[in-house]
Amino acid sequence: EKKPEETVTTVRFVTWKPNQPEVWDEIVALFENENPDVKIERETGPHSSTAFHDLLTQKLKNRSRDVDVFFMDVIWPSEFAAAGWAMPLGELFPVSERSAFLDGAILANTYDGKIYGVPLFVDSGVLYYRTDLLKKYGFSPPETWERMVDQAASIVAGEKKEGTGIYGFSGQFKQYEGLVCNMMEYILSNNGRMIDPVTGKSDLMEKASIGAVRFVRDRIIGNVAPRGVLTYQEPESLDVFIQGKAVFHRNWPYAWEVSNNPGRSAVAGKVGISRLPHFPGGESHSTLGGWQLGISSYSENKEAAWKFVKFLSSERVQKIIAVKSGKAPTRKILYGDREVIQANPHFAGMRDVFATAYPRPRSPLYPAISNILQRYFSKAISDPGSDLEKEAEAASEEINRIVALGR
Amino acid sequence: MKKTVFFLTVICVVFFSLLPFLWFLDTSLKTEMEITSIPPVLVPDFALDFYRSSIEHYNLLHYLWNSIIVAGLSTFITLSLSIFAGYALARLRVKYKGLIMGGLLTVSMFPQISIAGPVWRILQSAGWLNTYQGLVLPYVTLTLPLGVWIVASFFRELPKELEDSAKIDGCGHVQTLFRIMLPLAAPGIFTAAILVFIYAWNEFFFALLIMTRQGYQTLPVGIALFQGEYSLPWGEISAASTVATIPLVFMVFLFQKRIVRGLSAGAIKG
Amino acid sequence: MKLNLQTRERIFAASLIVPCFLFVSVFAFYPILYSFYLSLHRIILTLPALGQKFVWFQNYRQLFQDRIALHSLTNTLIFVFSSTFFELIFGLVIAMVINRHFRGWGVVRAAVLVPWAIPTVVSSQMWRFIFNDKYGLLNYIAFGSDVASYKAWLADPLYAFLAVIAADVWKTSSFAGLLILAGLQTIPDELYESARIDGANAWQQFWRITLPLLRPALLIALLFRTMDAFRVFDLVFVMTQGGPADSTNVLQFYGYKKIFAEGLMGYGSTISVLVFLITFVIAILYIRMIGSGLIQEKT
Amino acid sequence: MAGLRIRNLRKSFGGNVVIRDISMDVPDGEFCILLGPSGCGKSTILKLISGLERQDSGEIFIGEKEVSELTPKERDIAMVFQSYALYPHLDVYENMAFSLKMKKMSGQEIEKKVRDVAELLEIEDFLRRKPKELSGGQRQRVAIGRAIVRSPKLFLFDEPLSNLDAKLRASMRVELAKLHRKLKTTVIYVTHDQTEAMTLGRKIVLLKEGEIQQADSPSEMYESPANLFVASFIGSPQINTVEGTVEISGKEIYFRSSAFSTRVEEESLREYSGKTITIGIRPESLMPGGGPLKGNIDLIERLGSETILHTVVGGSRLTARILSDTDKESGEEIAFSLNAKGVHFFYEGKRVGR
Amino acid sequence: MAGLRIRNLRKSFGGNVVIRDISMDVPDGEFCILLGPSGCGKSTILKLISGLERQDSGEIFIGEKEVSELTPKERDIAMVFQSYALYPHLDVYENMAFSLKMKKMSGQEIEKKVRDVAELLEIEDFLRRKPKELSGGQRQRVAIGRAIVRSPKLFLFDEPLSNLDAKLRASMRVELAKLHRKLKTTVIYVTHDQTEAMTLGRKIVLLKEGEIQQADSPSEMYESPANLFVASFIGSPQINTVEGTVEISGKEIYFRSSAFSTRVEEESLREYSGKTITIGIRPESLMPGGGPLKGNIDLIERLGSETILHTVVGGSRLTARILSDTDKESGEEIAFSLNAKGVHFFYEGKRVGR
Ligand SMILES: Nc1ncnc2c1ncn2[C@@H]1O[C@H](COP(=O)(O)OP(=O)(O)OP(=O)(O)O)[C@@H](O)[C@H]1O
Ligand SMILES: Nc1ncnc2c1ncn2[C@@H]1O[C@H](COP(=O)(O)OP(=O)(O)OP(=O)(O)O)[C@@H](O)[C@H]1O
Ligand SMILES: [Mg+2]
Ligand SMILES: [Mg+2]
Repeated sequence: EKKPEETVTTVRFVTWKPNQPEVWDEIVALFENENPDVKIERETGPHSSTAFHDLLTQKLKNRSRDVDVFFMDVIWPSEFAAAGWAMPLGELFPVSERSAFLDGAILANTYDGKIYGVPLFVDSGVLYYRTDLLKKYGFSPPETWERMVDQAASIVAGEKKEGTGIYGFSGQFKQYEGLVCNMMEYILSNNGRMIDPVTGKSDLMEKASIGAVRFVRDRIIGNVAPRGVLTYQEPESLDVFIQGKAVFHRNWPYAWEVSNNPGRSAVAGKVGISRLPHFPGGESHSTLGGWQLGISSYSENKEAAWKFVKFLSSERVQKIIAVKSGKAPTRKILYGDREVIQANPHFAGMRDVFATAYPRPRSPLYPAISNILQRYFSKAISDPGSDLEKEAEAASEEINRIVALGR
Repeated sequence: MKKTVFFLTVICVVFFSLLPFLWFLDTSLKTEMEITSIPPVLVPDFALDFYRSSIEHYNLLHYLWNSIIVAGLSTFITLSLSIFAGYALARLRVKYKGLIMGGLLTVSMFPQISIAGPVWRILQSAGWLNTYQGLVLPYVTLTLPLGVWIVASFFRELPKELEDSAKIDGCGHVQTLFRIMLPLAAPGIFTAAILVFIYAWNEFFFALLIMTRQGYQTLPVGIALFQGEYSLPWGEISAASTVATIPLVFMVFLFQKRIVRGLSAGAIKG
Repeated sequence: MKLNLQTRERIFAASLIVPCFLFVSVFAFYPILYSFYLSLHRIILTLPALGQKFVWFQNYRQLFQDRIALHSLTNTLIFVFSSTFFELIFGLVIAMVINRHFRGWGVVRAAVLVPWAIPTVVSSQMWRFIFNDKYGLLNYIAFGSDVASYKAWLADPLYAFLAVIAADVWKTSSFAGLLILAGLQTIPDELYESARIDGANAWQQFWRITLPLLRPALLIALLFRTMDAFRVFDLVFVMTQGGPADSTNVLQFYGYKKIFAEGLMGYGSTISVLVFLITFVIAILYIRMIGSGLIQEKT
Repeated sequence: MAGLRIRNLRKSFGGNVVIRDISMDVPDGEFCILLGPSGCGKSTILKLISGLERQDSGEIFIGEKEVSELTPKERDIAMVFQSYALYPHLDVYENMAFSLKMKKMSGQEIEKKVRDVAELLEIEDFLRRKPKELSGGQRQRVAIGRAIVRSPKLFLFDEPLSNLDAKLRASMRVELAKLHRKLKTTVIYVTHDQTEAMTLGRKIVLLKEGEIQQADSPSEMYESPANLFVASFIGSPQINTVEGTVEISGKEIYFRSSAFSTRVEEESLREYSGKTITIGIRPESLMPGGGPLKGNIDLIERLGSETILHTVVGGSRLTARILSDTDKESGEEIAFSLNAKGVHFFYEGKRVGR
Repeated sequence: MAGLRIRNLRKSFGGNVVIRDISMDVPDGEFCILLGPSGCGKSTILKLISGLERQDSGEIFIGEKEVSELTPKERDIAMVFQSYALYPHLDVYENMAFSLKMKKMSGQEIEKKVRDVAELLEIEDFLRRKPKELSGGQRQRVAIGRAIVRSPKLFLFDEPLSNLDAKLRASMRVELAKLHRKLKTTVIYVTHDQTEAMTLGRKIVLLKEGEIQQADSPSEMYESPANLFVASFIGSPQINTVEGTVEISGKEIYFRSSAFSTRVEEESLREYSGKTITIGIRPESLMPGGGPLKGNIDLIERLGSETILHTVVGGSRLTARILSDTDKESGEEIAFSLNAKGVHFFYEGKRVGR
């Protein structure tokens, strides 16, 4: 009677609570069907990236045997690689295979020349807008941030006259990782930079960087966006948008599905999507987000684990995910797939967005760096009277000190 | 006139004490629409949707079960140890009694952060992260001072003559403890048990560090990390919070006298 | 040979205390020392390759240059002082109210205990909900249905800080009240009767009798609350995560972030030690005062 | 200084009647004792007089003034509590000065008054000590000093000596008596200790369950108790009581009980012929050395200056008290005669005759 | 049953010497009283005897056996505490049965013993009540019953009556004396109440600061106190003491003090000629009605059966006690003669003569 245990390997998959649990149930069932010798045991963590990170890293620090396969946010592979938590995939995931994936996504999984994760889906910031309102006031989707702010302001004023309370914009500005994503988009699109990719030193004090931050502080927070955005993560900001209380909304692609779902959204069918605006003279840049699959170095079932990772990242499964839960796939080819595009018409124009999406600084010390960035941005944008140069300088010093630690 | 002012103060105090809880209770019984409505709906729909949903989608029952196990075990172990140590410290010749009591008191005041790292490492090397014992052991440690102090202070209040009498009647130390002291200190022990239970039920910091697997997380951790996709699931949060709070509210209403006594014994009498 | 009676008692007593002692040693005293040991090292969990390097007091030097740490310390201190201050005031009111006997007295006392009993995480969520910028009760109370002027309380550095204090004061005033009540109940009625006959009115009775006699109880409540306020974590974790702009960052939360989120075990331990030292000093004060309080009681 | 007049005072606490219709007069300057068993309402009467509680009905006059509507402050009285009720956080001087400060008296005046009283009570040396640094007797003095310093119209004492040990109590008792002689302020003094009552009071008001049983001078009360309760309450060892019937045999009147029979010289008993009455015999009125009461000695208590004989006479226990020692031993027979001075008769609780 | 022998007992608590070298013998069956002021070490001696504390040095024999190394359990004694120390969670029956159960006696035997004792003490009716449902006197009885039921070798009583009120105390005292007559077990009885000591004990051991002052029968102690402490401790009102010098004038011996001078018939004083001695006069030995002690009455306390006169004689306060009332009033003059029986002389604290 011991037999079934001997033949069936259990792969423990640490995931977060998915948007559509049924899609994942289906995928796992499919896998288990095809591989009767492997059983998938899922453990779901919190949906918040930070909380999920804390949970996962504690398991890994613990060398816990109950992790085989796990999700990694796009910023984690360096950390996980340096810490020795994620297994280098090397031969299993040869260069030839990698070329089928989006370049930015592969880059994000590379640390010190080795690859540590397989990108499963990508995210990047996009701008949602209310087609009905823009049309009503005769606007087209804004190219620059200035335009967006102006459009938002006139729409808010116009709607107010008609007695409808509405905000101009909602995004994610709480002191957490998402704040770094949002702010990076402003900085990059002003030709600024947060961290020098070569030296790892801070570039926050550059004029362009500071200018972008100042714009957010003076023109967005408390103006077109309510001050409440300072407490918003994705769910809260999306909530405002789908309740019809915001003209523009910055979010990840997943919001498309939700905001067009009449069961959940008050603005279904009235939502448009476009690239993020930029500053005059800059170029639109989104922050690369997305989730990777990694395998724990401490896993006792690496073979079965890889089997599962390979299955999940395969074209057909990515397609299922893309079609059924609206996540943007990492395999380039799927952006030409009819079914995918049919289910997610907005993907058609997004391939470029994804292709040019910019990863956040890659460093095993990124969590510490990110905390400094979060602090700096939060401080900078929530206090209208703050001395940005001074704050930036202080933050830079700290970042440089942290970076020096790793040397 | 004086009376009116007094009763107004009483009403104010009671109102403010209960308001947030009642508001959350109210919220948990509303529907999704009612939660966000302005002006707020006072009389809810009494829909139990959020309870159902927090059980089905948010593992509420798991959290509840874990909390019961962890708090129950901690209470049991802490009290067993407290009875022995409390008796010895209250009644027997012990060297450095003051030092021991003072040391215990200091422990109860340790900020969690100052021991968190090492405790975590100890549990890690024992392989006890994400196990019940992994959380119960620190809880026992942190609640022991409280338990010992309260139990000892109750023991100390029992007349010394009773014990002398028992000894002359032929009891050894152990018999004296179990046949005479224990039954008499039962109210004190019960008091300590309530307080320890409440502590363990409410503790968050260590639960957050040690219980990283959802299957082992306790209610506070569950409630703190509740997060949905589209909006914060306030309905579910309030439902889970109500579930976490109701037992305590019951305890408070049933045992308020003991709790007050225990707290002041722990604090003032020391 | 038979052991001497007293020796036997000593051995028995020791055997009762040892288990308790073991727990406390392993999970409290040893960790404190270990924290100190760690704080003298550079340990970065995410860079195990760097190993565990002994760096003397470098971490401490760094700590005193760490703006955020100092800021968190300031926040913590302000938080501690303001929350304990208000807790004592409200605690005094609560104590005076429940010190009287009237019908329904038990219910009132229990109601007052409710905030104390509620898990901090839950009360944090409650207050976060009450302070919500879109449908929070506070906004409704302050602005009615005028949704446009609703404030995002937790988005404002000052308001967020006040909100955390308010939540803490709400939760722990009743505890302070109970400690003060214990002191109130030791004041014999005769003193008030005597004062009335001596011609003191209610106000004079309060200032000249109640307050001076409550001093020990107030001090104890003060210290107890101070110690506890230093450990604030749950509130910040749930309500603000230290934001906005670090306005609610406190030492314990900062240390947690350093050790467990950023993996800076060595540096984070420095913060652990700092927090410990601060509370230890207060604890010593506290124990001394209890000690002298006890002596006073006996004579 | 002023007398006290109380008329038809009633007070109940939540349905529980504690004072039922009490009237009494205390002339100016008198030392009046309220005596009675625990719970009989003594403290309550003081509280009503002082205004700490409000009576349900009845009137209280201090001097000529009806004070029921006045606050304690306005009644101008002083009270000394059993627990002294010294303010623990104030030193002796401040304790004594407290009420004067409340009256907004000038510092100099206060200083003078306090010093005078401190001298009178011989507590000048510890004016700067806190109450807890004083002995019981010293505390008691301070409490009294605090009362005196105000020169009130009326002193109320609520068992001021009962926290002291026997010796100190005896000496404080004497001091109190002398103090009163000096100050001549009206005093209402509560106690449940009969020795205190007998020695201190000009007049004793004996209470039971909120009713006055007898109000009289100490010796009157001992020698002519109004009823059985008074007779039993006053006197130690307690009065011996035996039930029996009155029998008339010609000119002579006999008291007959199962324990003994004796002829009595009490003409007023004649009308109770055949009825059941109670005889009360003070222990010192049982005189050994032959007589109609024959019994056995059960136990002898030798107290040095006096001897108590516990005897059984015809089944009834009788206690006798003699001033000398006796050569008898337990178990021996003994016979008593009665000294009419300490013999009383009660019919249905009330005293009969004389 | 057994006697008690103590030899050179010493005990200190943390440097504070509480018992200094005490030796005493209590013959089998005797009722021995340990008397002394509070804190003199009475309870400590009982604890040493019972084995609840261990002496620093010295030996304790119960019967012929040295018990120092035995646990309380093995010493076979019973103890009654001031607070009764009844187990509140057990009913009367269980309280009494407790020690027998500990001895693993059979249920039947226990039942019989408990019933017998309950009958003896007249507490059969509330065997099923919990201690808190009993009155003070009943509790006291149960506590005694619990001690008796074991038939121990030795009874230890630690102020068993001091929690009772005066009346109950008096009657329990009598009962205890009778009970001892019946059981004849050796009793060591601690009290600080001299009345109790005088009435109950065959032998009183008077302690002060851990040392025996005198061990004697009650009347011996009253009539021949070994020293000034004993003389002052025993007797109420307290003995009057006056310091003075001895003067020899031919055959006659005079005691002269600033207060008064009187001739004394005490030959042994001759050798103290010119030295300062203390005279002690029992209050009842001051006989009013003319004599060498002339003074004024300060205060009269009339206690009904006796009268206490507080007087000042030549600057010294003297208290006299007379059995009758007096027609004198405070302030009047009075003169006393001395009754030699109650007059003692002390030189450097020790008694001189007779
Ligand atoms: N505030 C009160 N509320 C209710 N009942 C009271 C109150 N004060 C006194 N009593 C009751 O009134 C009765 C008389 O009380 P009081 O204190 O006057 O007795 P006392 O004669 O002074 O007795 P003691 O000698 O024990 O002091 C008692 O039965 C007591 O229980
Ligand atoms: N366990 C102890 N530790 C320290 N000192 C003690 C202890 N027990 C008694 N003492 C001290 O020993 C002395 C004698 O105490 P003990 O109880 O024998 O007095 P006592 O004569 O029984 O007095 P009381 O009449 O008040 O009961 C006291 O000064 C007391 O403070
Ligand atoms: Mg009273
Ligand atoms: Mg004693």
